[in-house]
Amino acid sequence: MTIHTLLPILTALIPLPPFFSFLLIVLFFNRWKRVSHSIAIGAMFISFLMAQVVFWSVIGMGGHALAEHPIHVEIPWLPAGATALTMGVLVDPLGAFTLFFVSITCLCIFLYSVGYMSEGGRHYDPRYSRFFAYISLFATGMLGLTVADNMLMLFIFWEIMGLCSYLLIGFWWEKNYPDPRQITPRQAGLKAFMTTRVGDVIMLLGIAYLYTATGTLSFRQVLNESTLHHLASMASVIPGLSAAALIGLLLFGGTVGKSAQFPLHVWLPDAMEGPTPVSAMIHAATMVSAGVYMAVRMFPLLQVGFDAHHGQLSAPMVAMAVIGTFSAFMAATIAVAQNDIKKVLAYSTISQLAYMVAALGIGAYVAAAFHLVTHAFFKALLFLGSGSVIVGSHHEQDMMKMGGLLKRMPITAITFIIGGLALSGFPILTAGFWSKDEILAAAWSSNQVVFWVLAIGALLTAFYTSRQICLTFLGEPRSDHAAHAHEVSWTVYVPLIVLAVFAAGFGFIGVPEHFPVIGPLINNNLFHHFVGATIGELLPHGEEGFNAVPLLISVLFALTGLVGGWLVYGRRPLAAGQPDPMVRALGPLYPVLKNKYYVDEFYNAVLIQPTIRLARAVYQWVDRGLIDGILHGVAKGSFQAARGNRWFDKTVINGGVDAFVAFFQRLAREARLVLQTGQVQHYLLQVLFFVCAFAALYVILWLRQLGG
Amino acid sequence: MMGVPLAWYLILAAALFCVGLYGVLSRRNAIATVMGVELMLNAVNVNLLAFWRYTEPGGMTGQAFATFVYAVAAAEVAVGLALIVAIYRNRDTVDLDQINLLKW
Amino acid sequence: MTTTILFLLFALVTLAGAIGTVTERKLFHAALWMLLSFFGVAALYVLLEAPFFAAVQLFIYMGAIGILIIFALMLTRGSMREGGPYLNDQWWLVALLAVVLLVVVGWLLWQQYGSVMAVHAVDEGSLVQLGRVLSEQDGYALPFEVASVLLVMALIGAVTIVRER
Amino acid sequence: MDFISDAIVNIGLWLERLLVSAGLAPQAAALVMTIVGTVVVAFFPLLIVVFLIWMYRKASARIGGRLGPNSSGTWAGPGGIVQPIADVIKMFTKEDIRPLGIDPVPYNLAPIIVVASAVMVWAVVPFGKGPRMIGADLGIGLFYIMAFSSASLVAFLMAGWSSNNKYSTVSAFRATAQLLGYEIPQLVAVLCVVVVAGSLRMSAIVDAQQDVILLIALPLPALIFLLASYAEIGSRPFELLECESELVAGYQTEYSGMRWGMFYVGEFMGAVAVSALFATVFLGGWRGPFVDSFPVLGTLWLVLKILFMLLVWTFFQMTLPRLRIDQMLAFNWKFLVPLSLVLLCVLAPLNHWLVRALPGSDYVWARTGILLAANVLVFLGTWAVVAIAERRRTVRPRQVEVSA
Repeated sequence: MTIHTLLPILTALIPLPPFFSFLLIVLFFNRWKRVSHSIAIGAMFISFLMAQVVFWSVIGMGGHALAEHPIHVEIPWLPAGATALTMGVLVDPLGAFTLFFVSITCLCIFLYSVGYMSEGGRHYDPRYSRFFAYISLFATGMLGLTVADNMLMLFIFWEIMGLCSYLLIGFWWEKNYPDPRQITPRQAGLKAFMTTRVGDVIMLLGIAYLYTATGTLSFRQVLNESTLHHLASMASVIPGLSAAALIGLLLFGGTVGKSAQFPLHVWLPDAMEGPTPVSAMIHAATMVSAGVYMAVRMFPLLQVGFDAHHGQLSAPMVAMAVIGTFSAFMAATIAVAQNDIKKVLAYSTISQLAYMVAALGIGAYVAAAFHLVTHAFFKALLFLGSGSVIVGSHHEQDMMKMGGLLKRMPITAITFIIGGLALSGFPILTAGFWSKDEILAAAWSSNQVVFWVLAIGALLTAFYTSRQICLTFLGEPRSDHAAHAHEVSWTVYVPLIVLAVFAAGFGFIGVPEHFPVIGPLINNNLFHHFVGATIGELLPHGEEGFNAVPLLISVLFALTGLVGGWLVYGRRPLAAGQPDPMVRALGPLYPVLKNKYYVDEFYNAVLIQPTIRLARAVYQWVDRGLIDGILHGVAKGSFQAARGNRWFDKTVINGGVDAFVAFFQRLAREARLVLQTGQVQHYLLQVLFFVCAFAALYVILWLRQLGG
Repeated sequence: MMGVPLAWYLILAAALFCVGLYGVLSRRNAIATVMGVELMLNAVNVNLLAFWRYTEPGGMTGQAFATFVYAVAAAEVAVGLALIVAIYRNRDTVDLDQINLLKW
Repeated sequence: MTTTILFLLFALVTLAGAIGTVTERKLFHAALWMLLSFFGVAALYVLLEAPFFAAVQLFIYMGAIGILIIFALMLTRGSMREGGPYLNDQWWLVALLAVVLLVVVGWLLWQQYGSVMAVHAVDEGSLVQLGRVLSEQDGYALPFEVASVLLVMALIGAVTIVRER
Repeated sequence: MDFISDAIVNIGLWLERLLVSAGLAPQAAALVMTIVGTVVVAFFPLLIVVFLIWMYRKASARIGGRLGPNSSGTWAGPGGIVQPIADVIKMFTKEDIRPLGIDPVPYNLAPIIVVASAVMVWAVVPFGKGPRMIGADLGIGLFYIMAFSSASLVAFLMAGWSSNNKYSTVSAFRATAQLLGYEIPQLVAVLCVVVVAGSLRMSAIVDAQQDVILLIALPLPALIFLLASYAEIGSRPFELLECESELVAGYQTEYSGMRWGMFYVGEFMGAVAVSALFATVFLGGWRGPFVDSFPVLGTLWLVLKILFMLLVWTFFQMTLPRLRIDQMLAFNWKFLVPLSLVLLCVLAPLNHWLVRALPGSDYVWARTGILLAANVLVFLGTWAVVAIAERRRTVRPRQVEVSA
């Protein structure tokens, strides 16, 4: 039983421990808080171990070997006509890395949430154990999605995560805000669920179309040469689009929904109403990245018809590029004008995901995957940091009321700063730099417009990150909450440290060989070779040569952003109550950005109100008018019919019959009086009458016979 | 021409029967009706014996039947008169026009 | 020749008795007429050379039934008010029908049996033969027994009906 | 000598020859002879009645310790023999009163029928040996007699009803109950005789008694027949019809003069008829010693037997008290009818067996003896039954504890 044969079973077991912990907590240990959180963490730790075992044993094999022989086992699951939909596990290079970062982040967040949810053990949230049950279920969903070998299982775990995000966002469902315009957790949960649902429906259409087209959903069967060629050649319902293109677009719709890209991004900032570990895990590291992960895994399908040399992108890639670029720029601009510490991070997540989508759009799926992993680390770190800040400053979320926390919460501050630098892509030292630089390099070589927009985005990212750091940690505390801020507990800052290490160090495994100094030093772009091999043979290896220009521009923009932020906010820290200098700087633009380009209002106006009005109209007209009308009409009509029938019945039938009966009754009465007199002699007379009649008849016959 | 043709007896019996019938149907008094019935029964007997004498004096069916008619007649008179007397006791009348309960 | 005369005589007596029974207003006289008619019938039986039946006729009709009827008459004397119609109101219809019936049946009988004459004499022991027939198994033994049961029933019935409660 | 030995028959023959010789056609002569015969037979009982009146008065007087009709006062012939004639004259000359309310037809008809029914009986009685000595030797002789006995009931009813008074009506009701009731035992008794004699024909019955009279063979049926017949004619033990103490004269109350006479004669005719019947059936009729050689003696024997029976009748008349109506009915329905039926059931099969076992005339006496024994047995049986009934009915005094 070599380790190799055990791997498939091991991978299959990865999602199960959190699921069992979910069941145990929900069903049995709901009442004991410490028991439930230790069960959750224990289960997560087991999954983490299994994932690491799988990762490290697979990493040894090398990318190409794993690509050809991924850990793959499948069993028939749903009978569907002739063939049976199979269910199984698949670990290929991309899957391995995803397993790696997902398990680590989830474990850190589990550990972190112990401290956060109990505020350092002082005040336990009343639904403490339920929180751990939900996040365990979420972990099951994420791990399951990662190891899934076919689209259907992927979609099922995708939905489980959607459910958990709804449950966790609306965790404090009883919290209400005085300001009616401020969205309550309950509404936020519903909004998140609905918006992602739109994306999921589109994705489901894609899956259905894929299944009808190819008859199978398993990645290995879909993503092989012949099927792809078959799909590419098939015409889809929409003229001009091949089947593969249409399926790609529909699946990308799912990603837009799940990873909060431009049209469907509105739910992510409002999702911050949930507890911070949730925001960290779901809305930063794992769930939202699942959308990109699905796009990367299905990339061979998406890129069908992509010809690197002529820069001719396939339809889905065009969509991804456009949406990705625009989302990145828009989110970055909005993030600049946000005062809530978590909102800033939310919009930064949207923009970073947009970067990955844009990268996919221009064909750099390895860069996208690499940025996906690094982003997971430093974004989780930032969120957890903001979480500890919030708890430390007694639930204060407005940066304008913070300040000077560096001295009060040193560990959180330092780790937060490391994360911030990684986010803004501080050259060489942070992982963010390597991954973002890869994307910018790919953008430079394929499409200038994309490159410049993404570069400006990078600049804005750096600016709002330094703004955030300066507002929260530098300067003087602008409120008594902030004044009394303090570190929470070890369970909070240990995960921060771990994530900080990864945020900084992880980048070095993806350094390109031809990088001026460090490249030859490491000389093993492990990530590129390993993950690239997933669909290596499908992708032409164009961009080998190193180009310095995009590198310089990205570094320049990152530094200018950082220094600019520090100049505006760091040099002269704001006093309490002092308005944000940006207001004056941006002037009329500021309220626009503040209100998120009024997208919510726009949706409300364009979509929600009309649907409500439509619903009311439909209710008024269709429900009351038509249906009730019909109903009442039928009722009235039948009533009239009944009355008519009764009249008919009474007069014609009863009347007729009665008349008929009356006639015969009178006849009978007459006969009775005549025939039934009661006197015996009359009866005998009647007998005599008939006797004579017969006698006469007999005589007649006799005579005729004689005569005849 | 020693004897008398059978028809005479039969016609006599028929006449007796019809007179009896008239008596039964037209008389108002119940006992007169019983008398009428007796006449009719006698007519039957005359018929039977006439047929016996003229057609098959050897066989005894005619006479046997006549015997049975006598038995029945006796029984009938006994019960009939008993009924009439009972009715008389109940209603103080034997006038058939007033005894008219034999109806629906 | 004499038998014809005798027949006519007895027929006359019988019919006269019958008509008397039917038309007599006073019931007692009607009963007497009836007895006369029974006597006539008995005489007819003698003519038909059935002496036993003549005796039985005398014995039963004259003796038992006649007496019973007169007895019943006596018991219900109260109702015999002399006045008032003694016939009910549809006597003419009955008379008509009776006459029609008589004519029709008479005509038919005359047609059928007009010429049938008494062929052979009756041997002496007809009474013994009758006794044997009535008591033999394949003869009329069963009806004879049933007749006896009938008589007993009539006896008990009459008594129970008329018994003073 | 042979003429006298069979005088009556010869006289008859002589007369007929006389008529034929007088130029009448034989049938006409036969017709005349039948008429003459009928007249003779009809008047024979009248003669006996006339004699009976006298004998009845004499015998009843003797029984009553009286003299009876005698010529002590005026001359009445030896022993008052003229008395009947006086009675007859009295009847004819008495005033004939008819009350108003009577119903004329039945009133007048009743006496006639009474006498007629009595006389009709004689048509069948055999006066002597041979076919010419009997009115009409009917095959159903005995039954014919029975039939006419019921005719008298009709007469009583008519008389009782038409005289329109309470006593006669009550007497009519009693007559119905009595006569109808007693017909049954009389008929059953006669049946016993018929069973033994083997035929209904009177002459056959008399022939059956050639060796031994039926009285010896069937004493009990004879007694039952006698009692029933006396009830039929309403003689003393059952004299409820015109018993003086209660019903004045019963159905005869409204009759007087000649009509009453008819009733009186009718009653006696009834008695004579019953006696004649009894004599013929049980005493052997005209059978007697020397009758074979001198057939005329048959008639003499018959007359003597009839007179003897009339004596018995008179004896019954004079000695037995009158029965109450319930006693009379009870005696009939509870004693006579069951007894006679039992007798019939015993004698009929016995005789049937006897005729098989001891056929022929030489066993006549044996058969008679066995029949007699059967009769005695039945008599003893009834005696025992009556005794048991009697004991049960007497009420034994019950001891009643009287608490102190």
